Amino acid sequence: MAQKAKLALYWAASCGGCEIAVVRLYAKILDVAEFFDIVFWPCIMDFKYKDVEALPDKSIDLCLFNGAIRNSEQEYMAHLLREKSKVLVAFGACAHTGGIPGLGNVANRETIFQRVYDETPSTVNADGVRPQLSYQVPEGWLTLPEFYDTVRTLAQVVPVEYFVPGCPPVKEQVEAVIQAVVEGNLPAPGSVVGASDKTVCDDCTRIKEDKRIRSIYRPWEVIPDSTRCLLEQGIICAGPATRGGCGGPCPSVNMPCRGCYGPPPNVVDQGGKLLSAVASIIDTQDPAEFGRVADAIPDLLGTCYLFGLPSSLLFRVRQEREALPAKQAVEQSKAV
Amino acid sequence: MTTKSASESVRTERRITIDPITRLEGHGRIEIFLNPEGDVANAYFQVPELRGFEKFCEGRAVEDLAIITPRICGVCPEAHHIASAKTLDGVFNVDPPPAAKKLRELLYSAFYVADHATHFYALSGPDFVVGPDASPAERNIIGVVHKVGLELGGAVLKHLELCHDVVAMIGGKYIHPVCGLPGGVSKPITEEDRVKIEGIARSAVEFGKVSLKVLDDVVLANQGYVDLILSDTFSHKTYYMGLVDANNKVNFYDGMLRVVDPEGKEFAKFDPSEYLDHIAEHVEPWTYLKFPYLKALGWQGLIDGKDSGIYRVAPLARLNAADGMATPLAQAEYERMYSTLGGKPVHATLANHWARLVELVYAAERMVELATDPEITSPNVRTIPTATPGEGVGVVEAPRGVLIHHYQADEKGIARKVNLIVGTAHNYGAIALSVRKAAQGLIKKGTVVTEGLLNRIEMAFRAYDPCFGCATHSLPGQMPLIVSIHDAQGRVVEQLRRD
Amino acid sequence: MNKNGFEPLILGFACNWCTYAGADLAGTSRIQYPPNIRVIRVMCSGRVDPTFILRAFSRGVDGVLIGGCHPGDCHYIEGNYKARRRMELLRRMLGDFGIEPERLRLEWVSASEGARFAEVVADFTKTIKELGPLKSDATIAVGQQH
Amino acid sequence: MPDTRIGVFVCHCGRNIGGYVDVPQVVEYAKNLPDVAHAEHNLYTCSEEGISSIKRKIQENDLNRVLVASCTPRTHEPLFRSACQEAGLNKYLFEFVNIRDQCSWVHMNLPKEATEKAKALIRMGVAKARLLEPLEEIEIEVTPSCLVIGAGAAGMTAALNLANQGFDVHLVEKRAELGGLLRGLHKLFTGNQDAGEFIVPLINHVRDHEHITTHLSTKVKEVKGFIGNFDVTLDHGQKESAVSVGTIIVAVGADEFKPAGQYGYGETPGVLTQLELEERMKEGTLRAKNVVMINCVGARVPERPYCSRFCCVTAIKNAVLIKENDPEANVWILHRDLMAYGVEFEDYYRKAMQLGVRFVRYSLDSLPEVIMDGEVEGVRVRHQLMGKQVELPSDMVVLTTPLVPREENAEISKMLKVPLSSEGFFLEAHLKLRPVEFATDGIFICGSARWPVEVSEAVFQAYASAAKAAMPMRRGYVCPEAITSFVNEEFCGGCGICAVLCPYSAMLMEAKNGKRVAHSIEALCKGCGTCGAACPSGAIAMNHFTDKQILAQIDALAEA
Repeated sequence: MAQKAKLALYWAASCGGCEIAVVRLYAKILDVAEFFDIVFWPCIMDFKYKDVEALPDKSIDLCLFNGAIRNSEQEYMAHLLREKSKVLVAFGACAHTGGIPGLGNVANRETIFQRVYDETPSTVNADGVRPQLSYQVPEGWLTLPEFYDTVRTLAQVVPVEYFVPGCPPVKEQVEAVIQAVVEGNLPAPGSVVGASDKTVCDDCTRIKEDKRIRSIYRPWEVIPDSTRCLLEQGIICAGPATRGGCGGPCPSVNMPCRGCYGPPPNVVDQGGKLLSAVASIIDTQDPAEFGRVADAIPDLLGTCYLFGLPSSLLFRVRQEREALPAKQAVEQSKAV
Repeated sequence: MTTKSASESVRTERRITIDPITRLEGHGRIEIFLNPEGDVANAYFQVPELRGFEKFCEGRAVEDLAIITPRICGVCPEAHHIASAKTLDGVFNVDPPPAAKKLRELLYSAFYVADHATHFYALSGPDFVVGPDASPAERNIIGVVHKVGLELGGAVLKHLELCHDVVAMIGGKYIHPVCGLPGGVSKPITEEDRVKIEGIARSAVEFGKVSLKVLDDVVLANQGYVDLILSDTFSHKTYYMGLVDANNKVNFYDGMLRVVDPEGKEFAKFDPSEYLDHIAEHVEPWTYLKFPYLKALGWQGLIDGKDSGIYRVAPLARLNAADGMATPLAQAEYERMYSTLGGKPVHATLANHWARLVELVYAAERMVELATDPEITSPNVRTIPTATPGEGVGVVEAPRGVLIHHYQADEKGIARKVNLIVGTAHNYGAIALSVRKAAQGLIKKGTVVTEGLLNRIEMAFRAYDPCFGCATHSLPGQMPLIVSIHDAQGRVVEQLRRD
Repeated sequence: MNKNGFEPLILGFACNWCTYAGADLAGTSRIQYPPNIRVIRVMCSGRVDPTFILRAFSRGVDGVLIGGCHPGDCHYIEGNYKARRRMELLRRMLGDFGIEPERLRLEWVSASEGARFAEVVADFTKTIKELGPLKSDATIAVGQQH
Repeated sequence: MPDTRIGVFVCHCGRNIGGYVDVPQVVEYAKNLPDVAHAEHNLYTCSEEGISSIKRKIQENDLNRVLVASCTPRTHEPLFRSACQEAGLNKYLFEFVNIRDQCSWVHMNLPKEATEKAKALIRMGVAKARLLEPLEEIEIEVTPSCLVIGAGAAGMTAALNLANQGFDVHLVEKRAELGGLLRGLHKLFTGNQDAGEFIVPLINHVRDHEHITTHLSTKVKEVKGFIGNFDVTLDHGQKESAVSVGTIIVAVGADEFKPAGQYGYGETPGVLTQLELEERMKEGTLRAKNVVMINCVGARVPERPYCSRFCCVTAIKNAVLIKENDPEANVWILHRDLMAYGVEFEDYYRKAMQLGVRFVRYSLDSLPEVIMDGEVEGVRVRHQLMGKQVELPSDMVVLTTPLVPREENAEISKMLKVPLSSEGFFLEAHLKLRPVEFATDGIFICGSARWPVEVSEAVFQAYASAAKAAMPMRRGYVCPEAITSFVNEEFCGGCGICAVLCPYSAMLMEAKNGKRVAHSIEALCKGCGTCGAACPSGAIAMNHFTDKQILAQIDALAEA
């Protein structure tokens, strides 16, 4: 039998849903095993880091890397798999745009540690103990990876050939990507695969009539007409500013799109575009009235960048320089 | 990697914090220290990652936590989604219509069937079905399919798919559903959906029976495995916690939290909203994951027994903490398990696999009950909240144990304080104990560590189906790990990794 | 950088029909104002996409000033109202990002208001100098778009 | 694709720039900017010498982009653009950088900073020039015929004016005869000319005119297309017909408000509106000794906040007519404020007082009461000046009511995609700048469709709108701005946000193989770019001000 293509999967800061999305190819998973020689898949297969290190450079044909870069170990693995892989794919929202873990960029290491190890009501930690990068127990030393101040996307750490969007990428699209790889017809490096070039609105079957709105509602405040565009009913939906291809599952159950497929082609900043669109259709010229309508948006940042804070133009919430240790700044500048 | 370079790395760690060698070390890490006699002095189980949801949930629209928190874990997003929806009911002080609660539980039961099946066949299955000493290349789901035969293999995959169809039908997406919001669910189901779901539910019950037979044929029929299950190496006397209904039967969606002591006597029973009176978390400097313990007993360190606050959750714990199952088939299997394993409570960690199948059957039977409930297709699935947002605690039984969400919102409905204690975290202390005990039981006088030995150590915690995706974030599903064995001088004499 | 010696970098957008003409009038009237501003001409303030402002801040620009026609005078009927709505919402979001909303200002300057243009620029430059440089990790995102 | 070669021409403008900006240094700087193939300075780039230098350098260095850094595009862009055109370069490949009006002149005391700023502005200009694309202007033929909706004084005047200029006019009237409100009028103020004398000849001219086709008892059913090429479907009741026109004038007029239930209106023939009064006068059936007129009935009230403007004068007119006809008759006009605007109306008001018409001011919080017993017996009103209740004997009460929008306005505004005011009248593009036009090209408005006007005003407006409509029809074509929006359908998700934003209805949502996509009608687009700024799918490009071009300018600015 001919030499199989070598496949590796890895997750960094993510929930594992992307791995499950691959596992859930069901019958297809066996085809995958037919075509690929899985050299590294921690979730499902028994292989070891040292096996990966032992591989010659560029010997992995395809590496599906999911998860954002939250700590030093993930950054190390990103570099390692970059070296070893011919084609490195940012697989899923976290690797692509930062995903939900990317929301960590509203805070920093110190404020996160404070909350988790001091403030949480169930925590008992009178001595203010914090996890240490290197700590001596009676028997010897124990070490931990460094938790960074700032979450980055995979592409902000290493060069990436392709991006597969979605939280998680939908089954049909994962199949499509595997198919494309099997048939060897991948587009030009740098492109997004497993998604459409149009927006979620193109997938969404709801009736669209008149986009002008006079008030904004939160999903729990109203029972929307289940046939009409949610945005036209005042429920902020990121569909117009989000790459399609998912099939619009969220609007299909009366819930608005939250943008997990990331920006459409040609859109530089997904949240900025969503914000501009929403501000534009609020149908009043009276600033006071506009202010009242806009007040109904409880969390603009979260509304605009739920899945893409690290890949947004502003990247993270600004903090006083002091909160960024010099070394940390270096870590980040590496990504520049 | 050679011993030499490794030990250098250990020393260099003392001086600088970032070192490629140390970064190399895996998602879960076991550090085993030997004494001069070559026996195990101590073993540490480290969880090296954190994401900080408790922090970045602050400032978000509180209803968005039903979208955000499921990203804690893509293996059991349904658990977080449902727990979050229940918490939001509390935050907005709103009572969803009956049909909404039933749809949530129906979605959740379908998820349970799929999740327990995944673990039994894909994650722990390999240990028993393929065998702990089989080669790594064989010891995976594909190996299982080959062993049990394509027919059953196909049935497994088919039911995973069918159950996820049910989740998608109600929740919109089969991974990270979105239907839950304060006051109910976003969409009712049609009679057409219901009929389809009922069919799937009935088929799931049959699948549960088949799985029990696999357990009989492959595991229970093999005395070696039974001994392994009951061996002291894999056993701990601890407290157990689980969610129970009004009749103290296991319930995944709602109820009271019940704690039993190592003798199986009720130690505490409380409304989930009072969790802070009963549960506290301890911080260690050598791991990112906190250790929950019973407040009444306090943190006594990593020891088991009646005086230690360490307790266990997840399938075996749920069965130990309850008086039975609420459905006939599951109840019968429940009784068979305890009579076979010598009565309640069962302390053998590996019995979790059996308990998991009991629950799989219960979930399937519950699916049928709900799918045939006349109210399930009611169009009334939303109650519009009117109260000023406040505080809420929501608890469900995730497959990996008690899952606690606790939100405080301001009057605008913006999340201000968020606390989360997830299934695997409750078990962290117990897992650490099991690992140390397994190491002590298996490494004597500097035994040469083999792949098989490594896997046996791994089996000790895989039985918990640990999901460190949930716990902080390492990864969901199977734990990768690194075992480093240090001699009395602290030099790494042996290092093995499973990633 | 200390605020005293600080010379801010300011981006201006001027609509072709009102503010740009007003800026020209400031010139023909030889009214002097601080040189920190660099104006980009657009046909209408309604053309200004919030993305442009986010890009400017991500590149380390310290302040952005947008000039449009007075309400009711927009050459394109209501482009200026749309600009006002977008900038108001954007200002709110800048706050969420820890960027002072004062760094983004929208002003109405007509073709006949040369003096007013100069005043607005001078005042805005003063405001930005007082605010100091955009917090320095504002520029982290440079080159990070894929 | 030839590589980009930019020519940069920096103008000294005598001392205007050169006196404060170190021009040679700026030129040296420009030479090193990306894709700059040639840079020079001129004493006056706009001089004969400068212009010919631009043309020559385009040839010699085969430049395909030209950037001039000098005064301001507002005065000189056309000149330099045509220079490029004459040298065979598309004029949209020219970029202007303003280093005089917005640099040297405003930083006269800061030569160093001015020089640095000039460099930065040119750096930004070059960044944009690199991305400039050639654009072609389209010409759209204009059918030399006009649809006039409404055959009242305004509509007929406009129609006649256009017809006399030789344009074909389709005059559509929903009623069975021409003339509109005027048919009911008795006399016209202020000369008290008989309304018939005015309207009848007008009707005859219209009816007989070879270039006017009148469609009576007809409604406009559907309007498709845009300036120059409107396809109109007319509904004649039984049958339909189609006409093609180049322009449209909306002259649907307005209705007199009928105050059902107020002051006993509708209960007795003794209470009637001004229009009904005029009908009786015309018939000569008016018999009344004591007439009380109540103004602002249904006007300037919460549900109808506007003033109908000329109804005060109408009341004065009819009061005067009654007095002239029967000096013994008593006429009172009860009013809240008296709007006798303009010189003529003021005299008219004085004349009424001289004739003995009595004016009584009442207020909204104490309305007059009509005393009735089967028929009118009197009116009780609180006299503001006397500060007491008075009772006026009366055998007839005339209610002065405002003009209100036609109920078909909503339908017509949808059909033509032109806006209505909050009161329901049609809304012109700009009160001062474009008073008889809609924002949408080729559609105009006159008469009371816009707001209540009296006959002479309606006539002025009719002439104005006819003149405006004649311009494109006379020229025969229109040249819309080449700086327009462009929808890339590959990326359009069909959300429809652009469609509701465009003030010119230039964005059309179309069905393309089952999916919705936006389509930009170049003929209507004015290039403001508000659709591009909002388009969340990144499908809309604004020619000559593209996202890429502007982002490049911003990045170049930040390079400092």
